[in-house]
Amino acid sequence: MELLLAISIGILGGSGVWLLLRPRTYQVIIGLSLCSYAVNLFIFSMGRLRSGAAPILSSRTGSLADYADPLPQALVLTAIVIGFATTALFLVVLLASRGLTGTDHVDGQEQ
Amino acid sequence: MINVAELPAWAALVTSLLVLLGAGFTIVGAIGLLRLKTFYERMHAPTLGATWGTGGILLGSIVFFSVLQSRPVLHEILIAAFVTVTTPVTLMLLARTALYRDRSEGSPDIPPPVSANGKAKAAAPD
Amino acid sequence: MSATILSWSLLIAQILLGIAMAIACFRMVRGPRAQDRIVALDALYVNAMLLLLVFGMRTGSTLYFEAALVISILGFVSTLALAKFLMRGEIIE
Amino acid sequence: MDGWAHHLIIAPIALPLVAGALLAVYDERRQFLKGLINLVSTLITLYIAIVLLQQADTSATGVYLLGNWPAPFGIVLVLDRLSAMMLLLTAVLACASLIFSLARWHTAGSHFHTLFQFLLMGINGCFLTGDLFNLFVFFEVMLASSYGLLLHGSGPRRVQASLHYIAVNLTASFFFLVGVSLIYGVTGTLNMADLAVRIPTLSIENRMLFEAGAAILGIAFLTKAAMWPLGLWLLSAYPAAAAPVAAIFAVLSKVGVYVLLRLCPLLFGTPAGETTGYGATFLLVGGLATIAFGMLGVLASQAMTRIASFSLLVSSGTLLAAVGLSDAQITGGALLYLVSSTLTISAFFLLIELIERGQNPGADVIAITAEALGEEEDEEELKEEVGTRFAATPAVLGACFVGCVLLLTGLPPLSGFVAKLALLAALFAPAEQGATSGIPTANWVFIVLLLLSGLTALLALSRVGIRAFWAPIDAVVPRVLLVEFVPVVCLLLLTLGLAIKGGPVMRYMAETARAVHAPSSYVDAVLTAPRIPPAETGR
Amino acid sequence: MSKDVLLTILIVLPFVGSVIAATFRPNARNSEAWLAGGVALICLSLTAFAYPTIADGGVVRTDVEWIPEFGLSFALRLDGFAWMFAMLVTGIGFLVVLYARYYMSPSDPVPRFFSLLLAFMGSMLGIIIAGNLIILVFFWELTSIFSFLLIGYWHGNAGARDGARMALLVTGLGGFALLAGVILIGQIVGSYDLDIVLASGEAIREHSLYLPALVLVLLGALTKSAQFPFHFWLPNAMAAPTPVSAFLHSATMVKAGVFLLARLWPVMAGTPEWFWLLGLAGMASLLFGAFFAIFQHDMKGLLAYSTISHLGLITMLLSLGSPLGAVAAIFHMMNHATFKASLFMAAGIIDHETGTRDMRKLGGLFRYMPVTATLAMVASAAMAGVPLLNGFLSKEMFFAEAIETHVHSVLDTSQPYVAVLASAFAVTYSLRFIHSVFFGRKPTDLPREPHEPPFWMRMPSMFLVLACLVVGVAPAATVGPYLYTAVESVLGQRTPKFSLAVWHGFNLPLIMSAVALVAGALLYLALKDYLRHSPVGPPLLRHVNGRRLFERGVLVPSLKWAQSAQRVLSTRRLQPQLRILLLAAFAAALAPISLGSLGLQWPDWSNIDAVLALVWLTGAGCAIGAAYQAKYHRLVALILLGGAGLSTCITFAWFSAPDLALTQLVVEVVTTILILLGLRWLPKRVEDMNLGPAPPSARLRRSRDAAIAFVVGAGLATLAYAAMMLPLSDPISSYFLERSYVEGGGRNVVNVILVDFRGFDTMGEITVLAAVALTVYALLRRFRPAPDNVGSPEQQIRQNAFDEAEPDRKPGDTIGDYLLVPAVIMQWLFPVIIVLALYLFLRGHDLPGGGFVAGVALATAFILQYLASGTTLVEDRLRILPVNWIGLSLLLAATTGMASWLFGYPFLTSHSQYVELPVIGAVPAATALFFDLGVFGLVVGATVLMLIALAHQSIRKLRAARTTTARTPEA
Amino acid sequence: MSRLLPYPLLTASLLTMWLLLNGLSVGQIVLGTAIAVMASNVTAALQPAKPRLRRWYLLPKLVAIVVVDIWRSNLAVAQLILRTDQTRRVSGFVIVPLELRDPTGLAILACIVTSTPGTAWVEYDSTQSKLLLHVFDLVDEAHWIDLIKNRYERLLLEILV
Ligand code: NA
Ligand code: NA
Repeated sequence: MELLLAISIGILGGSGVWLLLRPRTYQVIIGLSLCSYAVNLFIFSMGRLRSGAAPILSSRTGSLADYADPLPQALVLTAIVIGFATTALFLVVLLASRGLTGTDHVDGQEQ
Repeated sequence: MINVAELPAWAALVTSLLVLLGAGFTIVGAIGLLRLKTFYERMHAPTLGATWGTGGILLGSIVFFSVLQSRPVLHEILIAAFVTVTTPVTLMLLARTALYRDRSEGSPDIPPPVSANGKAKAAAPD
Repeated sequence: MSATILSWSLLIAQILLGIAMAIACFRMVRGPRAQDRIVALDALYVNAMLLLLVFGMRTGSTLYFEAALVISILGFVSTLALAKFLMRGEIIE
Repeated sequence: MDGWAHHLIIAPIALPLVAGALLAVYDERRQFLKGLINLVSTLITLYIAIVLLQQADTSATGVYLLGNWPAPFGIVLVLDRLSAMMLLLTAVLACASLIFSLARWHTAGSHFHTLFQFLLMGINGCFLTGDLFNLFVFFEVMLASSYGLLLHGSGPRRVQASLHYIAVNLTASFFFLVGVSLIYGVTGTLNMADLAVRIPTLSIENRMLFEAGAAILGIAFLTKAAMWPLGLWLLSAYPAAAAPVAAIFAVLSKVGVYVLLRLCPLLFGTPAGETTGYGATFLLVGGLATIAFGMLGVLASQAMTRIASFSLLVSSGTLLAAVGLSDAQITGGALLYLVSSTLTISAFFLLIELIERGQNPGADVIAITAEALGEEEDEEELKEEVGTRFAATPAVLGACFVGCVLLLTGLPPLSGFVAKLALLAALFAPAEQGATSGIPTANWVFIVLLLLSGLTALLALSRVGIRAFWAPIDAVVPRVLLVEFVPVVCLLLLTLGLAIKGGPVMRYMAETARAVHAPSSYVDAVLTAPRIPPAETGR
Repeated sequence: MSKDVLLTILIVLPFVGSVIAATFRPNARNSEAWLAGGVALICLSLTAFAYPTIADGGVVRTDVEWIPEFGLSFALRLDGFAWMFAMLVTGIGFLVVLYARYYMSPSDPVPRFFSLLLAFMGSMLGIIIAGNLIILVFFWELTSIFSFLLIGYWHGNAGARDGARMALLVTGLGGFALLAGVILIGQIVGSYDLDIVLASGEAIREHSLYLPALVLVLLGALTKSAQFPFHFWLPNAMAAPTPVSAFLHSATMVKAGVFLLARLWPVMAGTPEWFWLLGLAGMASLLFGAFFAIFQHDMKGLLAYSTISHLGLITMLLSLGSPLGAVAAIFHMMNHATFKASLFMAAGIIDHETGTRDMRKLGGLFRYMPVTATLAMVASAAMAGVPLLNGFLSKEMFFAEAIETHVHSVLDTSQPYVAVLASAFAVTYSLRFIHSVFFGRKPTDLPREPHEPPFWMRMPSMFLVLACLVVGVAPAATVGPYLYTAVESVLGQRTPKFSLAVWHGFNLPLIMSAVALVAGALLYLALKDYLRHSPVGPPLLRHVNGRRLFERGVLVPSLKWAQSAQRVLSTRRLQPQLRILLLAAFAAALAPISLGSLGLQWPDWSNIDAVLALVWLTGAGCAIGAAYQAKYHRLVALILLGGAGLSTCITFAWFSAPDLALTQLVVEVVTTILILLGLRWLPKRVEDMNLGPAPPSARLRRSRDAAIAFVVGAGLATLAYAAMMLPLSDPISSYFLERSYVEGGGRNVVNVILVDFRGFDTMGEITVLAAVALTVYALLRRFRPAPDNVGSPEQQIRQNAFDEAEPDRKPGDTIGDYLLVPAVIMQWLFPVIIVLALYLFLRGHDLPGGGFVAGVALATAFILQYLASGTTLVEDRLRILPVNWIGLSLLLAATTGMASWLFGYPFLTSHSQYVELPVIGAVPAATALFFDLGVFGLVVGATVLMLIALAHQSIRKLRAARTTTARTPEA
Repeated sequence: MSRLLPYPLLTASLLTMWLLLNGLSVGQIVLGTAIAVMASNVTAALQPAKPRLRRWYLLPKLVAIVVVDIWRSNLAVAQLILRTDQTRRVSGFVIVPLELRDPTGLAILACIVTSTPGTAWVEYDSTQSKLLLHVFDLVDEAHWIDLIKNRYERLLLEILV
């Protein structure tokens, strides 16, 4: 499973990076989204993979033997929220840039 | 998977049947999505998954968890209700959209607007 | 025995759903028209929801129910918006 | 530290948070009230920063266990001399740029005050936190508000610059996340002090992954610290920012430096086993390259804002190279340089706007209002032609400009000279007592670049200064409000004060540097900080 | 008054005077002069008052601790040498102030002039009496700055600006070098204290760092003293007001360099390096300065080159390393100051009275201003080295030293000849200075009718000429003891015997003098007519123009080359920046891994779940498809992005993260809507089918980017795989699992981490959201769409046109019918989603859910209504006020955090317990719930604000037309 | 009462939903009621059209018919999809004139038609009250018109008003 997830992370990240390097703002924002999926999965994978062991306690205390590592999950949640916020911001900035410069090239002018 | 063994045999069989039924309808719908030739035909295919595909699996889930937890677990009904209400919305909007796009491109075999009379038909495709 | 049947059925069901997802993905990538892709995305949502439900049964856990519930009620919002965008060029007027 | 005083550590974060939230509630039409709330909050933050500085200087490392969870499990805030110094620096810059903005800039767009307070919260959080992921969060708070502030006033140039700034910083944030999570995935902890303890025990495979994570993290910090060639974003972002925004941004790039200064000795200090000194050479070379690049840029620039931005690069490069040399004496000098150069560039950004207002009266205002008026009837307008034409305005502006030149070139009598002196003295000092090897080549290169950077600044600044102050025949006396002069003059006076009080200041810096390079007390303080006994829970 | 207070006053008084002077009215010439003159006179008297103490080798010291960390104290120190210089500076300073009172025109802004002059005097005094090398450099740099400001005093004149800048840059360069050199000396000696340094000559000369230190110090001294090859700034500095030249370029600024050389002579002189470096520079300056001086037409230009030459003489004397050379150097410093200051004043008077300084235009002025002419003649004679004047005495000493052998070398051998030649040149230019101005034809086209200046303007020059004369006639009786004191303080035990007599007998130096006088006079006769009409500069070297060289060699390249280098080394384009960033990160990650093997074991293929593989087949297909389609088919890319997100969501669920799956889902939905809202404002992009294959450059660029994408992706995958394969030992998260329920009061450990263990992260995270939402709002208030997006989208235009054309339809019917049925369903879903949101919120602490998910869900409910009914209709019926949601929720979260202070606990300490309620029974209540409520509200506010602010752009035109007063999203 | 409960049926449904999600207990009933009342009051602000159920007891009948019809259509469409020869089947559009004009009724009808595999609601024209239907297996146009009008529309007209 680890290999599968790692490859998935790589594909998401690679696609995202490819788009990040494109000249159109829209490509960049899609790239940022794909990268953030990749990064979120990456963070998540740092807690190692456990199936069917959601960290929701069924007794008073639990241990890592029975539950998946909750910390990376919490980190991913924070990262998702921040990623969402920054995507929104980037979108609005690219719209403003498009409105003010008349082009959707990342540099505000066609090369 | 820990709990699966605790399930009585009848319940296990019923669940299996229902789940396979649901999954079967869903995959048939998917095949339709793959095989059918026009958009309007393909549009029908996913409804298999959204109706009895979902229904089968939800019923399976109800049986499974109700028996497992020895109490009626019915919240799956909500999913059924929501899917029944929401999937058509998307489909009818999409169908109308497709009609508009096809009309504006002048595709053949597309019915004219329901309300259009002759003059408008020639002037505006939609 | 029945447990084996059940776990096999669940696995087969999951695989079928997975194939259905892959097909939907094919339709999304292939098109040919935007409406085809949106229908496929909608189907993908439904398939994913079913996959989560079966997964819940496979692990004997109801923890994934909410995710399925949320797909069933909110998943259509994005496909709806996509459809409206195609029709009107703008989603909120 | 008992009672309420103990909670003072979190005040630099909590106060701006509350003030910012409060400011968001008030309508844009209540600008005066908003300005007042912001000012009061910023002044209190300044006061708290002073108190904290004294506290850090006199008592042991202060540790604040958030949520009363012990380290390394919960998040901790750590107050030592270094963080206290950075807090004070930030508070000073904040006061200056806020007062400056109250003359006219704060009305150039919506929610300036809220974003300003959030920015303070973010910066202060970065300085105080002892947790790697929490650092990321505060980085993001800082960045998110900085995006808003950079866009403040709108206009094509700012928007375009912001687009690049955001894209680069988002990418860097990805690296931050990858780095932090990889470090967690290898060490199992996020607490910086705990990391210092765990690193020496890592197995070989783990250590390699840890180093990879640290290196990726380092790229994120270096991007923020604007190391060449990762810091090119700064050159379009800072000149585009509104003057008070650029002034407070002067400290943003120092956050990256701060983090490196904090983490390098902590994670790669002497007890770190095999990883000791990791990446130091890279920092050194990168820093030197950044100085050289910044120097060239200063030389090549015709516009003052660009000179200021390139000077910021020079300053960053100097600090990075100093961090790379990882020597307590050099760090001491570098800290003084950090404070001095940040104050300088901040004052310079403020001053430039006043100077350019005279050269091209109203142009800036018109550009901004045109953006505003092109659209909506309900847009706020900048108060046009703010300020009075004082007869002494050109003289004061000229004197302030000379002050900035002295600081940027490292000429006496302001603190720029003392800072350069401190760095040079440390660089010339043989690292090991009794070493016959003399001065290492790296130090020589550093020295030459340091001197040359002063000279190039002199070359460029004299060029633009002459053009601005001496060449124009029909120069218009710019309209400048007193509140716009006050922050510039105060910042410059502060640098004079730093020079005059060079003794105690340098003692503080040296103590700080010593503590930074011997982080065991930091680690002990964090890991042994007692939690307040929890009350009986209902379960 | 104690002597150390004296030093403090000496240094502080000029600066205080400077500040006061700056505050006077612009036309206050008299009061400025009184003030400045008073300050100079007091300083002069104070210095004189200190003489008894230093007369027999004593030293006055004062020490104020400054930065003990570097052994740096603000030390002042007055010995004989410093005393001599201080007398010169304050004395000539006083005379210059007096002169300037009459020289400056009433229209000049005099406060600046006198203020700067006083500050300069203070700085110069600082150099002289510094008792610490760093303090010396400190004041050294100040003189550079003030001289810049003084030279550029008349900044309306381009020459003044350029001259000032050149002086600043050259002396600034020297200053930086000097600082480095001085620090190096300090490191060698272990102290910057002058007394200690002066006592450590041996150690310095023998240290391995002697050469670098020497080079750096000489750079400082030679630039300051305008010595070859740094001499070129001085002639250009003549654009300064003449009093400035008289002060700076005779007695002070340029003397600082040779002062320093003399000061450090005991510790640094005597080595071959010293001899060669200084000797060459001095000799070149001496010879070329004199030669160039002949061919200047500007009186001040001539004096400037003469100054270079005379300072070259001093430098050469110091280079010899012999005590007698040092004596001659010190003596000549004094003499040169007197006659040169007087000559500058004379040149200024002539300029002032005639309006020109061009010697080609001047002539026959003797009959108009005989007194001035006489004074100038005497001073010129001193400059030329005519017997019975002070210049003669030091020149004789120079000749005597030149014929002495010091170091066997070409340089040493050539010295006598060069000395005579340069002296001959000096005679020539001195003669020219006098003859062409005061004699010969009467000038015809002078700007003004010349006459004698006021007495008090002549007086300073008169005083100085008198000094030249008196010293020249009776040196031993007048200047002798003071010179001895000065020399002794420099040379200490090595002080030689020397006699200050006018007549030393008929010896070689005397012959050399005579030869020089005769040769110089003959040369002048030969050149007289040529010089009357020639262009500026000597015949062959006319094009060797220092200023042009400086501009073409330093200023222009510094700009041009730096600009091109900067262009190469940086970019303003985004893509290269991102490329660099990505490659840097890749390289950074690779560096440690290349050191050894990661011990990756070959994966166990049977371990791969077929279902998840299918899910990721989907995800990867969507991701790659999105990457492929994002350029021309934006909507398709967005759809595919949704697919990739869904795969991510299933993965989270698969590996035990139901909370993440939920969050990913709701964020997915909102992101899609957000981007769709934005898509409307992007330009249409149609794939041009006729475009042939891409050009090779584009293909190359794409392959390169594809390679970067591949390596970064592969790197990320490798890191993830490697880390996942390693066991994680003792992570801090086990603590959370143990305490989540017991101390945090919740079963959902992830949620307890978010709102309790690491609630502080969440606090920051919602602040980010708030900041972004407010930024979005602020930016969109100023939003201006591109022209091609202003109108309605094409679809709407067509559909409305159709409605228009049909007789029984009205515009809007198409959209009305389109949404007729969906809108009903969407409306009824509103309360359902509200209930769902509350459900997700309330269970969050124990089960998957929580404030964030609930908040986004609720926001979606609002958006759904906007989608169904349009902005106008919804906002007529619902008041959402998202900004208030943001502010108040953030306040709630913060207040919850601070509430724990009341109980003596740190920020965000939570408390949880069961509350017994009637009928309902025990209800779990944790303070963390309030915090989560803050999160919930903030997320609702922020999400709604962003989406609605975007949605509002579509109706802006409409709204503007209606001139409604409603404010954007609060409406 | 009507101010507190503007849409009693909605409130009841929401309460049911709440209880389905949270399980049945006194506490949940109290909480669920409060939430349901609150949510329906917020909804009232949107002023959705208020459907009038005249013969609500016919609803179960409708549901039963629909469930069975969907089941049958599922089987039928599944067969059609899996059939190797797709060319034999003809699909096409049918125009159905409708008497039902109540938006809620139309919404229910649309859900039924679209949920049923094989038929899809494509376009509705409010001015002429005509519905354009797409039928997957169009053998007889009249059959489909009859199905919609007699099997669903009539029942709906009976239930609503
Ligand atoms: Na019509
Ligand atoms: Na259907």
